[in-house]
Amino acid sequence: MSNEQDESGEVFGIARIRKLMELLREFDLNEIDLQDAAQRIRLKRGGIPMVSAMSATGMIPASSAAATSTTKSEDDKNAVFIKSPMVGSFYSRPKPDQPSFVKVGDVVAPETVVCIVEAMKMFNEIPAGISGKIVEVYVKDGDAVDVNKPLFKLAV
Amino acid sequence: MSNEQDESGEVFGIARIRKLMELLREFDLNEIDLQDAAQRIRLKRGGIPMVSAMSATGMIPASSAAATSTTKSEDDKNAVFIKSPMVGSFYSRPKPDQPSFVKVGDVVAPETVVCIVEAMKMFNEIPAGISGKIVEVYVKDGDAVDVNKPLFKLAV
Amino acid sequence: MYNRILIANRGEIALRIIRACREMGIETVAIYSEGDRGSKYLEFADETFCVGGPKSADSYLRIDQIISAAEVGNVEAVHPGYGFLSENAHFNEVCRDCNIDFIGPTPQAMLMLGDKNTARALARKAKVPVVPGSDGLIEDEASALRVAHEIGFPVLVKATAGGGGRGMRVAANDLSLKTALQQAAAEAQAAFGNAGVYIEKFVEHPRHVEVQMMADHHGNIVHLFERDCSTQRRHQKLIEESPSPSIPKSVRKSLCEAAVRLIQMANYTNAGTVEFIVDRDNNFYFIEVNARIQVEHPVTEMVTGIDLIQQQIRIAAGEKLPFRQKDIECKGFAIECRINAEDPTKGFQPSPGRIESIFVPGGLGVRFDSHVHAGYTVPPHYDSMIGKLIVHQPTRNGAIRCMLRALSELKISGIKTTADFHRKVLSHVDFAEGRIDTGWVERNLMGKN
Amino acid sequence: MYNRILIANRGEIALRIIRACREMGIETVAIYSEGDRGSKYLEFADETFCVGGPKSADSYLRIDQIISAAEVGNVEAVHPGYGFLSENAHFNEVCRDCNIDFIGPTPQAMLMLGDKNTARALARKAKVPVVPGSDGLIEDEASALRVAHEIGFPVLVKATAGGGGRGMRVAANDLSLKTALQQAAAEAQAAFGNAGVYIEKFVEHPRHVEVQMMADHHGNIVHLFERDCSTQRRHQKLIEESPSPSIPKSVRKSLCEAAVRLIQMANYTNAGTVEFIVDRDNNFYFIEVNARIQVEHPVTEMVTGIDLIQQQIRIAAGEKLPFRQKDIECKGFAIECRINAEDPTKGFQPSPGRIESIFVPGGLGVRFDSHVHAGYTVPPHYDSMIGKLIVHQPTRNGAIRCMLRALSELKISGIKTTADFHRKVLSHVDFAEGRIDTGWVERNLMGKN
Repeated sequence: MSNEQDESGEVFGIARIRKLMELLREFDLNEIDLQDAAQRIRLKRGGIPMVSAMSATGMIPASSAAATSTTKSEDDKNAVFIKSPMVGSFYSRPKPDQPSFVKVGDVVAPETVVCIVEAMKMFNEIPAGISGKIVEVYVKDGDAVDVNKPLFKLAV
Repeated sequence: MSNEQDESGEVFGIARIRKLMELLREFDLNEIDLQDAAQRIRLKRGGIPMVSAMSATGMIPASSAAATSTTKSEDDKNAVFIKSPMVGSFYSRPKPDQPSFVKVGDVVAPETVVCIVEAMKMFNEIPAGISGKIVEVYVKDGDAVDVNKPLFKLAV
Repeated sequence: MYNRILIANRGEIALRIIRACREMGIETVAIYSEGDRGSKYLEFADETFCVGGPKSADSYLRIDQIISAAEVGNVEAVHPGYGFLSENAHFNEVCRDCNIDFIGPTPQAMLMLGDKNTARALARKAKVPVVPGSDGLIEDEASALRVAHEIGFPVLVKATAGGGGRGMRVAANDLSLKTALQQAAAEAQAAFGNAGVYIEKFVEHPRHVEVQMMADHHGNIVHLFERDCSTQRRHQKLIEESPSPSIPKSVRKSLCEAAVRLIQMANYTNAGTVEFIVDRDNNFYFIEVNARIQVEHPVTEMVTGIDLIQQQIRIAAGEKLPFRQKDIECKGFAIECRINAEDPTKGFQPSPGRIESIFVPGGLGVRFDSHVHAGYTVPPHYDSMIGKLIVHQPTRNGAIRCMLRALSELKISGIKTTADFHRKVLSHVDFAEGRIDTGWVERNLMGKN
Repeated sequence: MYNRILIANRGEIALRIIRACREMGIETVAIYSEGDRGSKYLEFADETFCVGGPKSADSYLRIDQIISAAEVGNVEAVHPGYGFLSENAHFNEVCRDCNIDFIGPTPQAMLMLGDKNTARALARKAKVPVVPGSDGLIEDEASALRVAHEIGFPVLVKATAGGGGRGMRVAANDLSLKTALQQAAAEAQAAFGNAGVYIEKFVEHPRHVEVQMMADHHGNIVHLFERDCSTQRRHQKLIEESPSPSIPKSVRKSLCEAAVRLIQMANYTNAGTVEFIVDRDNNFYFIEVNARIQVEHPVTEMVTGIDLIQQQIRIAAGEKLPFRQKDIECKGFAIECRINAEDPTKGFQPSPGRIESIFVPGGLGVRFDSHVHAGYTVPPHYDSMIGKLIVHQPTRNGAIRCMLRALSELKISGIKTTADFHRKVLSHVDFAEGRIDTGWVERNLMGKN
């Protein structure tokens, strides 16, 4: 259909290069280097493997069934986020007159309750799901949160 | 007709290089290095300059002002095209019963008439505009031609 | 009127509803799955909530998450679109229990019409012709055979809870009927958790004609004329048009009047569609009611000039219909082609992926309702429809030519689409002459008989 | 009917004409400059010819190359679109000499109406009100002063061959009139090669209302109602609508009838527009005739349902108008916003360049006529208009809200456009209440008085 397919026989053909890049990514390679006499195609990717960038720190894989905590590489490699598993309203404390479940600087274990998300009049206690130290809180009492909304940033 | 087709003839076409850069970004690569004999496109990211397109052979720039003949890099570096300066009908010979102005293998000087383009009942003699040897004729008697349509390929 | 509405859907119909709301000055809350995160149409909503993972069951079918979003998002009503939860009476009820209006019929009307057998009984009561059949669920093989001999073979075995061709079998004689009964019941049990089946006369080469209905909460009922959706492949509509090119005026009138009687009998409110099949002698038979807005609603909008989504919202909010039957005109001819991300050369297999480039057709009488754009990735998790190309012209021939022109402009690279397939159908003399029945595509374009 | 037409234009109007032809089954030959080589809309033509370099003078204005393309391309007619050669009587004549129909009026009618002074005389003859003025070219300063004193200051000095505000000056007293005469004559000489000027009463805060005309070669003349194009910036139309929101019914009727009288008097054929200004007391005065299709023709198409380009072609081919005046209805309200590649925050300077991404608005009653798409590069050589966003709704308020909605969806990155500027205008109470005159934009949105 497209012109790109037509030119794919050529070293400088965009369609071929895109295909190679897709393969590079699919198989998580660092480099492809093809040579045939005078022709050469060489594609390189960052020194560190792309997806394993954060696995060195022994984090919970993003594919864990519970959305409670998933990982994300942002400014620092050791940051992990506790994310909301549901849509609802965020509350940092069990009752208005009681202290917060956690605050910045607290160390949490996977089973530590870090907040409540109210959904359909139900108060759902949210466990940290991972061990670490709270370094930032992203939401305020009463804030609307949705699925996978980052609530806390943890250093692990 | 599309941009991609236009670029496909030329290794260093801006559109192609833009595409490559987009791919570099999309797939988060550090380097693309394409070589074909003397031609090479190398794109790098991070710290090193991004584009270094180079050509081992001294090519004629494509931006010559006159439309009559401009150059284009295709399979061989020394090819030049004689292009139609106007819209009309192509004729290879002065009259139907006479021989062609030129044929493959002929050597032409800039002032050599190579064909006639008939436009609005006028027969316009088209000079080669450049010296060289005819290696290919792209059009047949009576063909419609438009501005910048390649008529002859010359080896110079 | 509402200040804020949640849209419990995705893709083009979510965008369609956002558009209607924006024109009415109503704020919108959109929900999305992880599979749709970052979609551009979400930017047109006032607030968005991620309700779960890419799979429909994890997001667009999660009543709990959607209701939470409606509550946290502080909306007064929910528009369910089509598909997903749109005909889920439980969701409908939960919305109302939470004091959120459901933009659609009442749960009662939905339940009554959702069961085909009940709907059929209702139709008979309303003197709406139904296909001769078992008049109730089949209890055993013997009674099935008796009914079949009464109405004559071939017969159709259908699941009472069915839809989309599932739990449906044709039988030409006693033997095949026995097999069909078992297969249909098993399939229905698996698909719908309800093994009930009934028998109908099998109408050969039927046309599919449906009537768009609209009823408010003040007893006003109007029809917005019919749509012909006979161009189907495996019971999936491909092309819809209004008016129907193949039914005489008198039949059209009876058809529309029958639909009004049924909707009235069901105490049905809001938008709905009464579906009929029409046989070769222009006898029409009621099939079912779709208790929601339909994919193909734009063809009706084009010929009547009425914004159906806006009307749905107005009705739900308690407004009276602003027109009476005599005010509604059917002007010109509208055709819709569903543009699916499918490869017609490979058995219409889904073709999800990134749209590298797209040229959107324009010009007089052309409408393209779609949420896609160059750079959009069609996710593999949902229906393959990526847009609807609709035309409206003073003559049917003009509409066909306009559609052919627009289809040829709709150039999409990166994925395969059904655009070229539609051109084949529209270029065919049978389409021009209104000779399409629901089996026509398979017989003529799929290399089958 | 023609088999093959050449389109002597580019961009959106070339595409518009290609669309009309395709729907009529007419083959198209498109021409293009090197600046437009590779544009996607050219793929929709049956044959294309490059007629020269990017500059208009080297390509779209090259009569010789275009005629050659018409001959080599074997067409029977040429559609000139708007701008470029569309009102060039010489080109018109050359086409006819070469036995190629020019889709537009005769060269005679074009010449007669192209000269403002002749047109004005004709209007008076047809009892069409004209702005009080010199009734002919100004021969010397003394006669100019005499006329000015007769009709009263302020007066307008205008070039007889002028257009687009060039060769035009306002004078408030004797002194400024003397300067204005010299300046206007010099400017007109430079721009049009004709220093002839005349004087008119300067109408303050005028609205611009024009009537779309259509006349065949069999003596049938109809008007297709008016367009209000008062939203202008420096005499450039920004927004057009039909019907006009600000003139009473009786004025509208007189206006349209006056336009018919003028067109009849001029023996004018094909599509044309009679432009008027309307003062605060709803007195209207003839300004000029545009002897071509206009940019803003789609608003008329939306309210009448008539395809003006197709009608132009039919008329040129000798067909009779298929409708009479009484058959033409003006239904609903249509608005058009010109989407220009300009930066409103920088004095509307052109913003050519590559369109990185674009979301094309859709939905009921929305039309986007444009040749651009993601990846298209807006060339710097031509008019900055890249598309026209048109809406059609049953009420004017509905049309405004629909346009606001559609404008907000029209997200274009890579270049700057006027889309957001239009939102400012359409959100303004003066627009809602039809209080826009041709100086409104400058007074209210440009920080000037």
